Amino acid sequence: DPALMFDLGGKFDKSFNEAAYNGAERWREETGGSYREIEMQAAAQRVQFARRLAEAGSNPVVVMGFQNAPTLEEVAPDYPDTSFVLIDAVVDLPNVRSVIFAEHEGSYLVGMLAAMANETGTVSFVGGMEIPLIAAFACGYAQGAKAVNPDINVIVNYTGDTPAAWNDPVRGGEIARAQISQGSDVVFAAAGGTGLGVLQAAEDAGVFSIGVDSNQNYLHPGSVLTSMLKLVDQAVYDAFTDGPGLETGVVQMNLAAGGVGYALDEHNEHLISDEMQEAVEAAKAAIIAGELSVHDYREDSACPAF
Amino acid sequence: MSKGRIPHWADVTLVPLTSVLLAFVISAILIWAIGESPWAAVKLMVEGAFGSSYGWGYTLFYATNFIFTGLAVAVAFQARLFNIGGEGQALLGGLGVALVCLYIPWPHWSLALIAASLGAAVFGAAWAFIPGYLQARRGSHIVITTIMFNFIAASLLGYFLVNVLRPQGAQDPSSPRFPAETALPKLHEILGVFGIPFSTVPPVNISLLVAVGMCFAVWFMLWRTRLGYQIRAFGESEPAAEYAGISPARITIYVMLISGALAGLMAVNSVMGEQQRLVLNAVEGAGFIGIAVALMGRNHPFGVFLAAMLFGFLYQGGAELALWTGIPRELIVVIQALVILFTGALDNMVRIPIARLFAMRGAR
Amino acid sequence: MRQDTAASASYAIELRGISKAFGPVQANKDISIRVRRGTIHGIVGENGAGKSTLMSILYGFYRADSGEILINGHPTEIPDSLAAIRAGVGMVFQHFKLVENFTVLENVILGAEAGGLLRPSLAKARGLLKDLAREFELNVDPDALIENLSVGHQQRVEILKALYREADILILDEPTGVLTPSEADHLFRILRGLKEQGKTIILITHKLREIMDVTDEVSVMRRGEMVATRTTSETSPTELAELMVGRKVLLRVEKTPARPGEEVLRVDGLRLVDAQGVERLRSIGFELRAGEIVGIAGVAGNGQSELLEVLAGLRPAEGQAWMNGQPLPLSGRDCDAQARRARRIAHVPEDRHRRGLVLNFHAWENTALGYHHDPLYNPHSWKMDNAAIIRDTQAKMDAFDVRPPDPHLKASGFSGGNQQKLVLAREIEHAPDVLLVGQPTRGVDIGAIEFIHQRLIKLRDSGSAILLVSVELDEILSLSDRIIVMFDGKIMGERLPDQTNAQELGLMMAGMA
Amino acid sequence: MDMMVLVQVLESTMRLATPLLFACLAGLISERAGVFDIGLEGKMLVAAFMAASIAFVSGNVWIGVVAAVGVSVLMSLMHGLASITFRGNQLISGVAINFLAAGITVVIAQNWFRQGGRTPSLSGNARMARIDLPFAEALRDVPVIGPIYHGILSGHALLVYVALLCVPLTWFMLFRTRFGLRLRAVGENPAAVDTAGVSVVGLRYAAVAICGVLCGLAGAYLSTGLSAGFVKDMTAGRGFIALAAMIFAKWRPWHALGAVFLFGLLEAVANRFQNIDILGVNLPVQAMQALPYILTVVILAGFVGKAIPPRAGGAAYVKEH
Ligand SMILES: Nc1ncnc2c1ncn2[C@@H]1O[C@H](COP(=O)(O)OP(=O)(O)OP(=O)(O)O)[C@@H](O)[C@H]1O
Ligand SMILES: Nc1ncnc2c1ncn2[C@@H]1O[C@H](COP(=O)(O)OP(=O)(O)OP(=O)(O)O)[C@@H](O)[C@H]1O
Ligand SMILES: [Mg+2]
Ligand SMILES: [Mg+2]
Repeated sequence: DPALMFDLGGKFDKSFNEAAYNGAERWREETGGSYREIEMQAAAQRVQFARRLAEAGSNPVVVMGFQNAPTLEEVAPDYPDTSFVLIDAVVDLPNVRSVIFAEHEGSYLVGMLAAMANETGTVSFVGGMEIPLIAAFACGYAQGAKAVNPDINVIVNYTGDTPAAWNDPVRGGEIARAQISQGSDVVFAAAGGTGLGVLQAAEDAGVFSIGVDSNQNYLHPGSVLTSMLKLVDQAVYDAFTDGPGLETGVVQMNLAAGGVGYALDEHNEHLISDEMQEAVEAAKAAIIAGELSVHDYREDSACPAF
Repeated sequence: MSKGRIPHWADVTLVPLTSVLLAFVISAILIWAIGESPWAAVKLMVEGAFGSSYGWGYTLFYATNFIFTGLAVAVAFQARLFNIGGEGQALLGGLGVALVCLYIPWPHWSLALIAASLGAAVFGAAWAFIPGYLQARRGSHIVITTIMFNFIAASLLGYFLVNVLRPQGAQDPSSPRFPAETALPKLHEILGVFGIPFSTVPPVNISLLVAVGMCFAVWFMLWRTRLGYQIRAFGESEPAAEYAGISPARITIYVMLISGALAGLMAVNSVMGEQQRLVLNAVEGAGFIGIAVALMGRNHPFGVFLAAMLFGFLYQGGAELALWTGIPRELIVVIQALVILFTGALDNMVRIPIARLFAMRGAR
Repeated sequence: MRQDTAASASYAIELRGISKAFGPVQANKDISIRVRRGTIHGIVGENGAGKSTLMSILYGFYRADSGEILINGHPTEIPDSLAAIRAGVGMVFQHFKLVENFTVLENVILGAEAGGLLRPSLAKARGLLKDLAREFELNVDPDALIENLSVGHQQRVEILKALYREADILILDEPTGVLTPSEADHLFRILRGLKEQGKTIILITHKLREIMDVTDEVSVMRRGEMVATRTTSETSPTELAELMVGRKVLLRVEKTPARPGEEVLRVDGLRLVDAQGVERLRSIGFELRAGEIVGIAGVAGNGQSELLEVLAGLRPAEGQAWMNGQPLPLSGRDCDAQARRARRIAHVPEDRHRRGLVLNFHAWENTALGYHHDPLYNPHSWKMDNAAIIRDTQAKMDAFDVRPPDPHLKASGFSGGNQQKLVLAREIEHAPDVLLVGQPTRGVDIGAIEFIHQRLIKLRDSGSAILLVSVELDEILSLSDRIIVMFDGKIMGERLPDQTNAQELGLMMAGMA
Repeated sequence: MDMMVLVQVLESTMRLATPLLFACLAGLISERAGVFDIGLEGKMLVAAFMAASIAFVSGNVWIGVVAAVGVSVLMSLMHGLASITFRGNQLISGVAINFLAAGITVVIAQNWFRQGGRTPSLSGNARMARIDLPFAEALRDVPVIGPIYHGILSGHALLVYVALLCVPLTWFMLFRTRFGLRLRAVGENPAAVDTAGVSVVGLRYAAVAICGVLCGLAGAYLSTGLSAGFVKDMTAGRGFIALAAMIFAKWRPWHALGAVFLFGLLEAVANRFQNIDILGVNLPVQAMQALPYILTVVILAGFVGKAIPPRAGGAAYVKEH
């Protein structure tokens, strides 16, 4: 059986880990198979659980989160017959598949949509914590927005520095309100459970919000402009489907691979006009074709859009 | 109210054991309520934590963290100072360890251990010094200031990890891996010297011995040295301490320095012994667990040791539980809460009937 | 049965076979006592004899393990203080049960408010209090905070509390322990007045003079038992003392004339201003010679306590001082209790519970209090040699007849007298050049008083200088070789004990001289 | 600073201060009676969960509020059982309650709603409606009064005004009623209360229960007023901040109002001004995030003297050993 090991945020973080969970559940429903899953309580359990899963014969073992790169560097060589899948970071070992996402590209697209829906000249971003991953969201978003409207003002705020930053919808809501009062009419949240407060605040204020990771359009139909999709669920689903002995190496989940994108469904189709969609699709094609390159903050810790 | 006296042995064994039992009975009901087998769960926990050297290794590893943070709270409490800042002090201790390990080349782990311990202690102590100083000189309530310093420490560490220590281009807000020379010997290597086999997997390492040593050191300091005497006298009665010529301000600052240093030392185990690099939120709430550990250990170093072992057991047993059953990790938090409640706060609920039993037996 | 009740009817209180144990301590053993209505009944006994416990049972503060309580002839259950109050019993505890940061009025009405809102209750109480105050000469400012009142006034508040609740039976536990002689006289006038109104009063005291002065009957307790009850007019202090202690007691201090030697301590222009800006000490100057006891007399609150604290290094002051000819700093870095001990100044503080002892420490740990730097206890300067301290404590306990002589007992486990002996043993046995003593026999039974007085004189005779602060004029008169009287932070004058008397000192203490 | 910004920051302050105010008054009343309570956080969390789930199920936020208060009082009584009846350690009991709340809310939420330890999002009557104060619209454009009344004061959920009302009520209860007198006395010297014939245990339980009610309101406001649903650990340390505010306020109701407004203001300012250039140097985000806490320490050290807690606080009342 395959196994899924969540990162510290826990299975139900409303974004990253939960997407993985959804992917695994989808696999189970479709195949009727069973899988093992485990949530950590402490960082010391990373190695412990990875080992235990391998020892228990789970294969493949899907491990969530960039913080687990050192975990697999340590554990994977000891279990050459087990396939490991690492989501969000790269480990160069023969039995590890590393899945990385081009969050900046997806964010670029939703940034464009934000700028096109924007009327006030200001859009904004709420991140959980100022870490490179989240900064990459912010940077891609700003690039996309500025591509549409070079004069647009992009406000970027973060919730905090403690783990509570990912689970504080109250604060998220207040930050969103502060941004809205500064003129923002599209708020993009990449902050786990905190984001729920952001989306709520946007709806209450009658402005747009943008969800993250999973498709969150359904949460506040008519207010959530779109969601920046990061198809972690797909990556997990694929890994489970590929089964033991899956192909290893680096899997780039970028726009080209359909690993990131923006959500368009019945909840927001009336919000995205045809022109908007055309513009975004054009950009998407350009990015896939390599004609347009979105800068990844993680490469040099700098963002050209600011 | 006619109360018999409980023999000492019963007070230190029967009462806590019955309390733990009660906590587990209620936990079992909860486990049953969510549709799992309580008996299997208990077996899993106990076997997982104590059934193998592997389990022992993890139990001891977690216990090591809690010994440090528990001692930190306990020492401060001896002076009636409620140091809630263990979390922040341990975070800073991690920074100290990281700086020592990353920026100074060490030929051998033993030297690195000594230097990193010093680094951790100094950084932790420095972080505790400010609240201590403010309490001593300005009367600023230590509970508030240490809470605030936890938040400030998190921000400071966030800044250091994202902007200073993180290698260029790395995705992870963490320091680079420490040089291999700073890797601490694990327990199996130490036991191996004596020919005792032990699982190579768990991260339990020589810091455990440092922690046990600290229990003795703290005990010795409190009950065998002049400083300890002054700390305890100050804690019991400030006017009496003043009468004895013990300066409240000075003792407050000394105690907070010691407390912060102990909390900081936790990083030697988690950052240097286990992670081998400094990551975000390296303390993971151990600072807060330290409060429960100290209180349950009645602020005595040996009590702290036992309470830390109990929490080590709950962590490791809980991990096994989460691994092999569908019991969510939050339920393990609930079990921890029940253990804290019954052994720490509701102990009289058990003690009074037991005392009555003894009185009845005595009367017969 | 009926006859029994009839016979009991003339008794306000009858206790039958009361027993009470605190863990292993049998505080009261099968105690029976009868108190006639409208009389003042004294209870005497050594520290720890069980007097307070017995009264607390009567007041419903503790519950007896067995026994029966009859009030006005009726068997009465007293499970809590509310029941006692309902039965007309009021009690003034040895340690007052007042809320320190409440006003007098608030303390008086607490638990006996007139309604849900405070304002009407307070207004009503204010009126009643005024009447009570007039009737019984119990003047206190109803709006003063308790913590700002002298102990004498706090006690009045306690009495007012009982009267406000219309108590018919008033228990006073060691009421004069903390009072000045004139306050005590005042209290007795009040008690006599209450008695004339038909109230019954139980008075616990260690002072046989008070028993002889005001009581009608007196009961003696020893080690948890009731050993005798006497009609006061038919007994004598000597008999009572013997009944209490179980042996003959010297009621007078025997001492030889002092042979003062060199001057050891000299202070000049001492001035102390407290945090509120009030001048507590005004240009105090005196000297102390080796081998003499100088007594400081004064009504509590006139600066004696502050003087002791300043000399002991517990608070900084202005002025100059010399110890053995060398300047003694009164403020700044080197002015703390430790520095004073280093200059061979020892201090027996007025409040043994607050300052003199760490109640939660073992006896042996308390022996090191303030002397934790003593090389005897510190073999390596930073280590403490606990074994040496325990040995030393044992020796001190034996020398001072501390009971029980167990160094491992917590300080809180000793009776008041024995706690005081612990403190004295610690300070005296270091043979200081100067001993500062505050209220050495407060709340201490006569056996222990005798012992403590003898020890102080022995210390004097061995060449130490003693500065004695006491509100007991008797004590000052019988121990001192010279007497300094303080009033309002000033020295009113100096007298020799055999050339003065209580009346003259009393006038000086009142600021009239 | 521009007037609009000021109004917005202060309006945000009103919202952020409200849960703190409830919790702070809760702790204040409990500690005034001599029962320390570091379990404010846990009680708020349980209440937040209960409010959201019952509001969702019933579709009526006020039923949720009642349920929140109920469960929070239950937790309080547990604290009372441990620390009053069984004379256990009050701090440990509080710590245990915090752990218990963190775990049990998620366990139950997951078993109930299967949405990952969250409650479903609330909408309509399951959320607290905003209330426009009378004449708010009319006064809107009046200078000074308009921005204050319309901009800052009006348009909050009912509980915001309840919280504000609780300040004078608490003050009145503590300092103007018989109950308050006894309550304060039992925190200062329980023996005085006992010998006055009043039940120490009864008073302390009453105080602890009131504390539960207020914590319940705090939690309910968090999940149904400020946000629209429960998320695990959503109290995010507010119970501890409330505790800090209580000490800051030296256990006095009006000062508590000031203290929570200060904390709320600092948070609102930090939320609003995260990117500040000082002399051309862009302060790191972390510096701005730490600023409220740093300022708290500075204010505490600089302007607030020593805080003396109720004298009998933290200890069970024991007559005999
Ligand atoms: N060599 C040492 N090793 C360990 N601890 C020591 C050593 N020397 C002193 N200490 C401790 O450090 C504290 C400060 O030393 P110092 O000798 O100044 O004590 P102190 O004068 O008693 O302090 P205080 O004036 O506060 O009472 C002492 O309480 C002592 O117990
Ligand atoms: N609350 C208590 N818990 C345990 N032991 C107590 C308690 N109160 C009194 N005792 C013990 O009971 C005995 C009688 O004490 P009690 O206070 O009645 O004596 P007393 O005659 O009033 O003494 P004193 O003259 O010092 O006031 C003593 O041994 C004392 O230590
Ligand atoms: Mg007594
Ligand atoms: Mg010194």
